[in-house]
Amino acid sequence: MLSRFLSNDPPRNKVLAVVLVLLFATLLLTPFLIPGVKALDVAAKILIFVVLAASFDLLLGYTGIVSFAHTMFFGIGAYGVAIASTRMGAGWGALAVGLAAALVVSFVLALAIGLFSLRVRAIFFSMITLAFAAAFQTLASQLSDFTGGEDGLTFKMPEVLSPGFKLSETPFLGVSLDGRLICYYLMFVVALVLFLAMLRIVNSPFGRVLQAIRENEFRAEAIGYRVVVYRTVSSILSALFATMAGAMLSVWLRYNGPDTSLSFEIMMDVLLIVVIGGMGTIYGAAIGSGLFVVAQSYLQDLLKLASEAVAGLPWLAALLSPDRWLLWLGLLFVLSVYYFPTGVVGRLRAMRPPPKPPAPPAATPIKRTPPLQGDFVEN
Amino acid sequence: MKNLDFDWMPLALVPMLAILVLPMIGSGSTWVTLTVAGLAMGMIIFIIASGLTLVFGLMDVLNFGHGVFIALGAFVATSVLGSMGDYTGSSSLWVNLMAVLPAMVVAMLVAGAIGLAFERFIVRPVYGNHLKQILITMGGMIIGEELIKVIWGPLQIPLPLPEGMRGSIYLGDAAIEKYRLLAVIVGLAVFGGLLWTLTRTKIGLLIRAGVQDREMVESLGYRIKTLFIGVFVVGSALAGLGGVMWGLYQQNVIPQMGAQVNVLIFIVLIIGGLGSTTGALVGALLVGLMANYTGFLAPKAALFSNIALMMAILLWRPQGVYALNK
Amino acid sequence: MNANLLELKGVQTHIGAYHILHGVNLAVPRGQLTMLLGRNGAGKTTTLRTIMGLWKASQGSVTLNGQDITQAATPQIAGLGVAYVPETMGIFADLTVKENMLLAARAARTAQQIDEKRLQWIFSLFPAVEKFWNHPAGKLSGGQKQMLAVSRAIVEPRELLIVDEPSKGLAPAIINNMIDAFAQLKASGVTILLVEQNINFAKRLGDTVAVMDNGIVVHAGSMKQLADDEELQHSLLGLAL
Amino acid sequence: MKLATQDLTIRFGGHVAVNGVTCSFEPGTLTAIVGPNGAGKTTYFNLISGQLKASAGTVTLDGRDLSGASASQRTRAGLGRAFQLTNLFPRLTVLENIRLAVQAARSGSHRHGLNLWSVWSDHRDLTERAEEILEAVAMKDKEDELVASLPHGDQRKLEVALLMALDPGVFMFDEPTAGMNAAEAPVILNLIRKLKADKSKTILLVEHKMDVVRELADRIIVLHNGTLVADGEPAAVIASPIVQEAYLGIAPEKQKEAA
Amino acid sequence: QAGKEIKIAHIYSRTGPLEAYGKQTQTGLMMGLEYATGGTMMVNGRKITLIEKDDQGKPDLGKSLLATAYSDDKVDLAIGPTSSGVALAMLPVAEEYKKVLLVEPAVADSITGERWNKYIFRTGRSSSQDAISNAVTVDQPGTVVATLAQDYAFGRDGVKAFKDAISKSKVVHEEYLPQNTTDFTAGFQRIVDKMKDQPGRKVIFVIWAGANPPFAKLADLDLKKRFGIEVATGGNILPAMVPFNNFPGMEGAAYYYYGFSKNQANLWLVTNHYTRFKSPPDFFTAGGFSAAMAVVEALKKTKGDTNTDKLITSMEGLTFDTPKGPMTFRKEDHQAMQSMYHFRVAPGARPGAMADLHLVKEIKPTEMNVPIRNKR
Ligand SMILES: Nc1ncnc2c1ncn2[C@@H]1O[C@H](COP(=O)(O)OP(=O)(O)OP(=O)(O)O)[C@@H](O)[C@H]1O
Ligand SMILES: Nc1ncnc2c1ncn2[C@@H]1O[C@H](COP(=O)(O)OP(=O)(O)OP(=O)(O)O)[C@@H](O)[C@H]1O
Ligand SMILES: [Mg+2]
Ligand SMILES: [Mg+2]
Repeated sequence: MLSRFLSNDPPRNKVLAVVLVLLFATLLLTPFLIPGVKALDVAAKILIFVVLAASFDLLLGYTGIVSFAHTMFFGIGAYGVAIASTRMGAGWGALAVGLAAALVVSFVLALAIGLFSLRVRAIFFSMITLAFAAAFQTLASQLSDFTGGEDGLTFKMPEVLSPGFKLSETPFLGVSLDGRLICYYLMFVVALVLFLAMLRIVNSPFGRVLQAIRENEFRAEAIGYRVVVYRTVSSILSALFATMAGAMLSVWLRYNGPDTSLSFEIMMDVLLIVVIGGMGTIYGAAIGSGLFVVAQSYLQDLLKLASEAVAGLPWLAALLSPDRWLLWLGLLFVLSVYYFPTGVVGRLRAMRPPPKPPAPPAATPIKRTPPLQGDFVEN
Repeated sequence: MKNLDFDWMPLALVPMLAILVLPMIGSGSTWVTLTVAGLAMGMIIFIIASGLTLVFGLMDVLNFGHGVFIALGAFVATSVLGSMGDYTGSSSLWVNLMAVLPAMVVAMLVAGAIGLAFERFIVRPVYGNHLKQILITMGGMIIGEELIKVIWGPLQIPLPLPEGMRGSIYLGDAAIEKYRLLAVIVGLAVFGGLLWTLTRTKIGLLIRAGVQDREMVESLGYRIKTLFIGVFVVGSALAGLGGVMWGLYQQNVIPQMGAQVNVLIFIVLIIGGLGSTTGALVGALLVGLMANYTGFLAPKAALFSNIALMMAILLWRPQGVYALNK
Repeated sequence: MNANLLELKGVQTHIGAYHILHGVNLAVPRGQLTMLLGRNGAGKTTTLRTIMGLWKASQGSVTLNGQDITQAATPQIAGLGVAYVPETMGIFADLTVKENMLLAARAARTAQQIDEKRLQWIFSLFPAVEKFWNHPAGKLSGGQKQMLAVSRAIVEPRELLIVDEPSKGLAPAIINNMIDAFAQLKASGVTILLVEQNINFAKRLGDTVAVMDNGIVVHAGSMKQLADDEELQHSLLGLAL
Repeated sequence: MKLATQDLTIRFGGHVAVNGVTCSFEPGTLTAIVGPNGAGKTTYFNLISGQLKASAGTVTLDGRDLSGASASQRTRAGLGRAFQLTNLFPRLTVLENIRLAVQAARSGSHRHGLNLWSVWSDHRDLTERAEEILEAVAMKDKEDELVASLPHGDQRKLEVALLMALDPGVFMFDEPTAGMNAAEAPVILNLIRKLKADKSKTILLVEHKMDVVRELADRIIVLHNGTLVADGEPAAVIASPIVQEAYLGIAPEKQKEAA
Repeated sequence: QAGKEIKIAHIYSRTGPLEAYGKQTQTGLMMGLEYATGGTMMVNGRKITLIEKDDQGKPDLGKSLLATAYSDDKVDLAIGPTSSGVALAMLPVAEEYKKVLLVEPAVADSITGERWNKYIFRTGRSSSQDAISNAVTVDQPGTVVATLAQDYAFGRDGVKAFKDAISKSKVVHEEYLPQNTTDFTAGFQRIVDKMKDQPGRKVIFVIWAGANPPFAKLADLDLKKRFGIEVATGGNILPAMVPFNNFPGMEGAAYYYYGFSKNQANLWLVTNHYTRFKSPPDFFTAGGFSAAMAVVEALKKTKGDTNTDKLITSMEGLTFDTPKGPMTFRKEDHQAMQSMYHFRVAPGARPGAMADLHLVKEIKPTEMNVPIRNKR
């Protein structure tokens, strides 16, 4: 039964399974386990990034397309909800209209980009998307009448999802049952459903063909798959999921601006999450998001403690200054590509015992999945 | 090389574009100002992009961290020039060069040295894998930028142009900044040097072969590792030089300047055909001109002029103007 | 001076977590042509790569001319006078045939400096190399690439020539040329280590022979002895030559 | 299926790699294509299977003109092809490689086409068929290994197995046994023999090993400098002076058995 | 309540693009608290604790940090942030938690304009104050003006406010360039084409935020000599004003320059800043200092009571001392009314050196008619 939910793609490793269950349980119970606004914010951000990173994994890990324009779709989702809620006033109607419009825009753009990607070399494509994403962000801030420019948009959500709304006056297990809580659980359910849907897609026959295309596009075409169609469908799907993640972001923050949903930094975060978690595994997106968002949110606090501890050594203290948290994030970045080329999931899965006893006595290969290598960009 | 029948079309694009816009601009002096400024700007862009072209074209390494070396070069220049106030303060160009040249040399040395470490610790493990290159060099970029902040502080630092290089030369109503002329000279020198090394020596060949099959080149008896390091160091040094040129042009430097020019450089490289030196030059000149022409004719569109140019070129030649044999 | 130019003693090689060679002992006598035979996956290619330093032996030793090269870097080994034609040919697809040859000629700095006589000799053996001199090597046909790969290895004189399945994909006429080439090289004193599946090749050229299976050398001796002993052939190679 | 080419030609710059080849291939026959290196054999295959676009001429399959069709369309129409240089999905397992081909073969029916929502592992039929094929090439024991770690010979076998899995009407083999051990090659040759026995399949084989050609071929065509220079019974073609000289490299005076 | 500490959150860009600004504010804030409490950090027996938070210049993060500060850290009031975008995102949070947010130094007019709520106060200057004071320096009869600004909300709003504020001169051309422009040739050429044949005094008024201002390039063109075109602009942080030296004699209006004000607070600030940091205090240091003085003054007035309503009542109309002289929170929109400075770049200024500004005139709050834009 559970296996069906997971589309017969179970974690395949005990530790991994435990980690995933822990993550699931923590996210489910965050409001009760760790009280406070910050914890809930962090948990919600994890939920959003799980969806966003998984959608990117669909593109990167499964289809082998490196696009830096992914946050563009994230932004479209966020702006869809933001603009609709600003113009139409708070309400479910605005949410629905905003999301629908965003999905349509994303669909069209993703289709265009998907078709364009076939004309140019893969590596060009990555760099072009980089330029595109930058231009799109500028565009968003230029159309200030519409998007609120650099300052962004602040808006309200339907009453039930607002902090002001109280389900009951008496707190439950010490947690006040307000609109924030309802909003969080709404996000939780949506994220879970989207995540399982993506897991299903990559484990469908379609998903396998994507992997084949990633591995050897030429041969996939030669055995009869219309690579163009598969690629484009995959780009569109991934864009739509990203759009939904963007909508979630808007619902949660009740704010959106160019830096919040379109910045290159988010793109980097997503890349890093997918890499840390393990490309081409979907589960990696969940674990990566959990690790990364927590690290990002508490890194500065941690560094503060560390730099106070080494206050005697000014040189080290300067490096450990909380202001230089990006330095450490960058280091994390490099080290994870260095030491975790297959990500956490890849590492854990590689630890599983050999599937079969070694065949001939002379050649005794300890079979283990070699790290994913080769070039996703080219091919 | 294969330039038996050299393809002149892309090079011809540059004058073609300039002639095409002449009637649109109308005033001759304005056209001269814009064209000369655009070409010179193109040269500056070429200088900052040349290192990356080299590294990408020869080693197939997509260094997203290239910008760090540009910023580094610029910051080193602030330190060097800052300590040579007597030379920069003079209004004689030659005395100024006494300060600027050492600044360039030091910047190139420092950038080259850091490039050595960058190659060793960041790039070497990911040769042959573009995705990992992108990821790890991005990480390197973040680290580099933060380290610059640790050393020089997060503030912008002024990098004033030496006295003698300020001001403009006037041709009737048309004004041409002196500094841009200097940039043209430096740019041509870089271009000539690169072209010579790549086409007239075996080194270029060897490295191109090394990208395709490293093991085979080693089996033929060449120390490809050393060569790769060398190329990377030269590429970084060129970025350092570009940083000095760019910093002096902007007259102030910020730690983020590397990241800021990254997209621009990429556009130039794509137009040029990723790794072709001549292509990068053509790309840079086109970008420089386009920015000025659209900036004058339709400023609203200027923002997207680079991207539009890139798309147009790719529709014409999907591999860029001078595609390497791939 | 040792009679064997190249000697492998108890060489073990791992590729990642896989243990491929389990103690290879192999002697390549100076001035002779040694055939290395064995079924697919026996470890022939791995042995050659280990000799070239492309994979490092975890145990055992490789000596060339009495010098231990077990841990030497590939360029260094090549510098000692070893030419290698890998199984995958290692053609630089983006470079022209000429440039491919120029790179193989270490002493030459331009194509004009390649030894003209030797070049003509190569052209006579492998006409395609001359015909496509200025073409990108990637556009050559499978067999033409194979010719180029061998041509590169012999463009300058080397003491030891290591070749991995040179005849695969070649037309019979060209195979004959190649056999001639190796015979002429041998006559000029070059030591050759050859991996082949082509029986004619083995029979017509081999002086000594070693047969591998499962990562070790299971038989070593003279070619003549193996050629004459059909039973041995059956037990070692699963067929008669 | 009946395959035919009419005046098939391709030029690379000034070089005519395949020059006006007109030829047709009947079901139930195995045609061997021989010729010196660079004669245009692989290029001819590329033109038929759609990897290259012809400068002139047509390719028809059972009378249907495929000249404008893409490679994947031609495969779906029933043209199957194995490559001279191994061309597989290196980081998937052996089984997965074959299963993908089986799935491709069946993607005509809606069940396996753009199927986004069913679970891959539920398609038992695909797995079973794939395992059957692996059995046939004696590679069942290696089904969980990554293709990248297989020795060269096994990769060649897999290349052929992939074609079997596609089960096309026309089989095109480009030197299927190159680099394969003499002890292993029979597995492949037996497979080809079995296909031949089927009588409904059209088989094209490029091969340099004359003993193999002699044994399997019903007919031989010879390409030389891109042109079709001989066509007919194996014995007659092999004996023809052009083959003896240009291909086998035997001077006319001492014509004796080579190979 | 007495004895319990007073918790104040300072949310600013410790990192991110505005790091340099944010850090100045923090320094100023700490020095201001020290100065205002006579070094005790106590008001009415209650100790002031400052909690610092880094918004990294990200509005979403700022919003969440402010909520955390109000709810998890239980601060009594918050100060910040550096960027306008972050501030605008924060405004509703103050309303939600019914706690005071003292905005410093974000400038957007809408903070005390249409997006304002009653929990919002601002010690920093608003865009209007900037524009109006600048207009004073340029606005003379017979002057024609071309504006040069970045093409985004900040630039366009700035130009609009400037145009609203001038009455005697005329804007003949508005040039907007992309935010990250590096090559100004085309833009300059357009301005020159428009201006060169105009009669009277000709001024290019520049509104430019960020690191690559056009001043040095403008200077290279020698416009004054060739076409009689002058350049004017507003003040900035010290490193950003280095290029001003290209234009000896250039005029404009500044928010703060360490040498301009001679009051007690500023003297203390300048001396102490010099001794501690070997450099003069800058723009945002003064801002942070002022914010601290406002808070302490308000708390003194409530006798240390941090009840939000009491704080608001005490702050409305409150006049407090700052390094820029007295400021007053206007009742209507809680904007601090303050002096600005009409400056002139020293005639002998040398390019590349630190900006050397001379005070022309202090523009008193009464001389600026700053419109009230909020709906109360
Ligand atoms: N990169 C690799 N990773 C893992 N295993 C490998 C790798 N390359 C080869 N092997 C394994 O090493 C063993 C020996 O391979 P090798 O290529 O040396 O065989 P060979 O004798 O050259 O065979 P062939 O005649 O097919 O070329 C095989 O079992 C193969 O699976
Ligand atoms: N894309 C291409 N561009 C230019 N020339 C090409 C291209 N492809 C093939 N050729 C040329 O066409 C000729 C025919 O090549 P092809 O690969 O068809 O030969 P082949 O008969 O298969 O030879 P082999 O037996 O060696 O595999 C060769 O001379 C080759 O150089
Ligand atoms: Mg082998
Ligand atoms: Mg062929």
